[in-house]
Amino acid sequence: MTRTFTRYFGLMPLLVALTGSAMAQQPPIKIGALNVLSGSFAAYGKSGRQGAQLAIDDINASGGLLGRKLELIQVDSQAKPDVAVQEARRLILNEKVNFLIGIDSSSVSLAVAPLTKEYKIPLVVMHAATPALTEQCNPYVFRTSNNARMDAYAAADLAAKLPYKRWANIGPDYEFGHSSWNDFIARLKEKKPDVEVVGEQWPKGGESNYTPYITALVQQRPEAVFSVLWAGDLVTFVRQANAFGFFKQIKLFEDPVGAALESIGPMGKEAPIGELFSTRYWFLQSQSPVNKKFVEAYHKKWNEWPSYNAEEHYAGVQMLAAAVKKAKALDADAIKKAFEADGGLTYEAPEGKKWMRPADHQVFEALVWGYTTPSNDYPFVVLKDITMVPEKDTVYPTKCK
Amino acid sequence: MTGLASAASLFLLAVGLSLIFGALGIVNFAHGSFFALGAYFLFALTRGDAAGFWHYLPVAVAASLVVGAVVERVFMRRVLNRAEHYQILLTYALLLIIEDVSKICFGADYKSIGMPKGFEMPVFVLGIPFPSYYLGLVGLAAAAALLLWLFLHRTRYGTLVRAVAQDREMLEALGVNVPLLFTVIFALGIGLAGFGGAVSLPLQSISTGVAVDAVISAFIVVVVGGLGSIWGTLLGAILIGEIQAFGALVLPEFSIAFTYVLMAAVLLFRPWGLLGRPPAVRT
Amino acid sequence: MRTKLAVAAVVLAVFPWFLHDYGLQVAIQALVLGVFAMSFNLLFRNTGLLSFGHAACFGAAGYTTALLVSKLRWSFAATLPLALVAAALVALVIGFFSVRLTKIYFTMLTLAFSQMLWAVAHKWYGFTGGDNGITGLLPPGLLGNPKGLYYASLVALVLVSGIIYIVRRSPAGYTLRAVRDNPARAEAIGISAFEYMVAAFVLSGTLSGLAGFLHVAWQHSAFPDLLYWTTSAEVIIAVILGGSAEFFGPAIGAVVLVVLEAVVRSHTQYWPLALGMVLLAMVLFFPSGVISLFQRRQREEVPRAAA
Amino acid sequence: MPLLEVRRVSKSFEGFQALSDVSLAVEEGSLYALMGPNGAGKTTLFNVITGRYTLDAGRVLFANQDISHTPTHRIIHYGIGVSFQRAIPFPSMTVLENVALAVLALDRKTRNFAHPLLSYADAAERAEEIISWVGLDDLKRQLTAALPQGDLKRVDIAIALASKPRLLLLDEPLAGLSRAERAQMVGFIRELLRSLGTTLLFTEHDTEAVLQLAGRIMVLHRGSVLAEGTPNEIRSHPQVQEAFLGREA
Repeated sequence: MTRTFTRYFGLMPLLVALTGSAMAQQPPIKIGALNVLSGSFAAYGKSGRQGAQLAIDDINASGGLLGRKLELIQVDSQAKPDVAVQEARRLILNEKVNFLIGIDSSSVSLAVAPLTKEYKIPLVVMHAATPALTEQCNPYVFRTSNNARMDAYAAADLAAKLPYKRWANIGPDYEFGHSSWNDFIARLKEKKPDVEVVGEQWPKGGESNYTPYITALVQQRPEAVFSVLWAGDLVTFVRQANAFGFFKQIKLFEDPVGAALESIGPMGKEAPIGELFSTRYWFLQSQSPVNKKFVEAYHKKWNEWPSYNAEEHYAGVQMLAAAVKKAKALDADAIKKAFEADGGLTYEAPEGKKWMRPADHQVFEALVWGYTTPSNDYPFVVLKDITMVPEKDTVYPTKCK
Repeated sequence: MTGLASAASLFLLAVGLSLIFGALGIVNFAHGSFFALGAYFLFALTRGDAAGFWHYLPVAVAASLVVGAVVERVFMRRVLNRAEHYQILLTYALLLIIEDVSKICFGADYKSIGMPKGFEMPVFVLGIPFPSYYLGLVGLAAAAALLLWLFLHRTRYGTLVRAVAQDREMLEALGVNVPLLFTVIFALGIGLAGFGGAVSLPLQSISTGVAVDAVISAFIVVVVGGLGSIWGTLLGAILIGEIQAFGALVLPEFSIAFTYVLMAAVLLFRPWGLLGRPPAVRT
Repeated sequence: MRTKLAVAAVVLAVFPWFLHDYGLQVAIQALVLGVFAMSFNLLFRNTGLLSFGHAACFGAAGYTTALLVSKLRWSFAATLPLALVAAALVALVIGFFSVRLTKIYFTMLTLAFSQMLWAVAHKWYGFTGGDNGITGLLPPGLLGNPKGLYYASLVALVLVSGIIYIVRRSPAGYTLRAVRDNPARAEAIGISAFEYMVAAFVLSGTLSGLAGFLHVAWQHSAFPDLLYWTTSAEVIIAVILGGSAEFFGPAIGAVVLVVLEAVVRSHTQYWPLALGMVLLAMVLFFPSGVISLFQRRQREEVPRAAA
Repeated sequence: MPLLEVRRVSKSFEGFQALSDVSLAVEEGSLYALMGPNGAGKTTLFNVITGRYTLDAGRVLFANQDISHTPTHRIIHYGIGVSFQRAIPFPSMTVLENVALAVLALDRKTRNFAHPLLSYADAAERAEEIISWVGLDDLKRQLTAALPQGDLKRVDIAIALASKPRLLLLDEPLAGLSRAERAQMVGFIRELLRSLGTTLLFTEHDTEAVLQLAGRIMVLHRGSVLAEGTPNEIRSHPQVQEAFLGREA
């Protein structure tokens, strides 16, 4: 027994050395992307990765950064905090990445954030939405996408202008679902005191059967239902709600990423029509040359239309690149200064202007709302009568300084 | 009512697991993967168009049967007489492999199709709209239960299936081809899972990650109903379906924990499940 | 035998000084999982009970530490006793109800209990932080330094191994194996199987709590995933992969699993596929675990007292 | 006063009446046999006495104490030893460990988690004594997994003796043994009674052996008492002759 024990443990240094042998020469600037590539949210990891890769190809094509090429190293966070922390450590210590980017899940973002201080590595979050992340005032954590509170406030501002008074909620039973609804309804009641809440439904994440929740909602007779269901959950919910004739009676108010191509793609032609869907980016909305060029390049490279997560990752990488250019250095403090300088870095993204608030490193940007409508040009529903909720309506105070 | 609809899909998901455990004694951790695979097959065959639903459903089920037979021949029979934890580990390995292979073959995006022909519009029950496809699903599940029962209790081969769980040596002595019988049972169980997955495609999005959730639900259903019992599985599915429907309305805060509490309670007071057979008295 | 153990101890003791930073992280992870796997196997090997509920003990200890540090500002190391008590209590409750059942029924009941605890941790935002977990738990001093944590984990592994070794030779250890081998016979020599199995469950769960404490010290955070059934699955894989019948099999399984994961992940995102293949090969071709690949012959289990 | 008394015990399994209204009394120092074909209820009665099965009706008294609903592991401590029909002791242990464990179990010393089993000198000594008494000295350091059935029976009886029983229950001690082993075992059982003074209750379907050995005999048939008495009474009992001995002869 002991013989085997020694023999095997004797091998350990060798094996560990093997894992470290992949270290390359210095030249490229390495960006480690933590996205979810397996499990229920793998579709988002995929589009995020594609967007980031496109940005890196663009930058490399125009000569790289500070005279160096960019290299993307993509790993799977599995949407599990522990796995993500291990992988982040591997990226930092073994792959020697200069930056961490990506992150699709709130818990993963919170778990990885402390590593930025420990190893002095900037982290640019491009998807995870928990407001708690930027409330930590972590010096090396930046978020170039909306957080759930901004989205909920934007939704409330829009909802206050609609005639609906009886509201209900259906949201996934985790922090994102709860905080979004709380923020939304608090803000809506502020703006429109006669709003009434008739019910709240909390299906678990990954629920396959929404029928009890749907029947409950139908019986509670709201005029509009607020929801932050997303990903496969949204597809499943919409399928089942459709079968109940739900949308004939109730207006769905789908915050913040309902009109994600990852979700409305699989809904296909059966998606509900005339419902209010929001997204952080809608590829047909902006007519700017930046957007047109991006959509074209993305479609050419990946043979898909860019979803919000693809665009957020593209824009996030570009924004990081802008900070690097400004800092003319890669170390965390220089990047921090570059992001914060001159009232906060701004960047003209395909979706429009992104502005980073220096205090808490939260980017503010406009949010897209529109009504779903059938399309002859695409195999999915598109948005019409689009309302852009301007970024100023999403700004909320921060305690960071 | 809504509980019944979810019971129908839970039943189709779980009954194969129960059948396989009852006859082969194998705890199949990959059961949810075969459920997802059935859905993937149907999606690939129809190319996401609901028009081909009924046409390709039998093909998807047949494909699942074949997969089940192959898996049994290649892997399962090697662990039939081994300790339980090897069976669990092997089927867990299959779960991992199928998960990644289907990601490679079918992509990571959510698969779902529209309502199949004949079930596009809801029906009205007491003035409340109710999805007609759910009635169809309940019908399919009931038909599956009935056919399975007829097979097990009214055909000679079905008698063998039931007997093999009790006394394998005896069947061998009688000249029954037991290895083939095992292949048939396993394939049937997997076929049922594939069928369950395929018919749930209009109601739910299938993607990577579904398999794991599905197999845990299936475990809960068969543990509550009774491992190895068809009617137990049906009862378990109805109970879990109704409890979820009830829990969602009354105590949404605790709905996650609810089913686990039920599962634990059943195991404490009737470990072999509500309709399961208590383990034979040892002498 | 003794010299070899001593050599192993020396190798492990000087090991960190030859590792780069990432290697050290991998080594810590392997040691922590090793502690968990050894503790798990205390129950599995001696009673034959396959628990799917050890995540509950592991996570209960982890959460106790995380909560005491984050809410009451306890110093990290001071939380260890309470963390172990929490793991022991959880193990006592789960064990008390579960060990009456056998085989798959036992496995399922332990699964149900740990999933309940997971649901609580996942839902109770005010207390556990829900799915956002508890983060920013930087342990000061020794435990906060990777080398220090390595040695702490190594000491834990030695400690746990020592306890298991002693228990194995004790009357209680024999009693457990008697119950595993032939429960009816054990009853008929005047042994109440129940209390020994509960005791084994509690001891195994408590030692798993030590692993949970170390895990939180290493990860600086606690998430509901600690309590999820996949955590139990991971330790089972490590144990069986290494070889549950060998004394150090579980620890070796943990090392193999962790190192393999680190290597595979640095090359591909298809780690689950690779793990699946390894498990498949293991079950079909070397069921006694990785350790059997390094042995010339299959050893019978010869109790040491008789040797 | 009898050492063991079974009063009007009944037991059924899912509608099958395994025992109905069975009573018996075993005097201290006697050798009592239960006879009957397979399925007659002998083993069921055994299991009822040892508390493995809960009984539906009736009572079991040992040394005037009601043990009807006492679990097996407690009954052992009252002074009943048990040896099983299919003797499978603890295969992962040596013969010595098997017996020593039983010695410690009786003394309630198995709760110790810290000291090695065989460091209990007096227990080891007593175990060695018992082992040499049953004639297994040469095998005491062998794993029981490797032993033939005849030796296993002895190991099993040695384990039972470690419980210092006033009453020893032997379930089919001769089953599965060769002719030579049987002769040995018969002598061995006699010796048990003679030199240890242990009261014995055993089941056996080898009629000749029973008639040779037993002081009193009960014949069970389909869960009921067919006859009860001394070997001579049983030999001449008309129903027994018809149903049982007749066929054997």
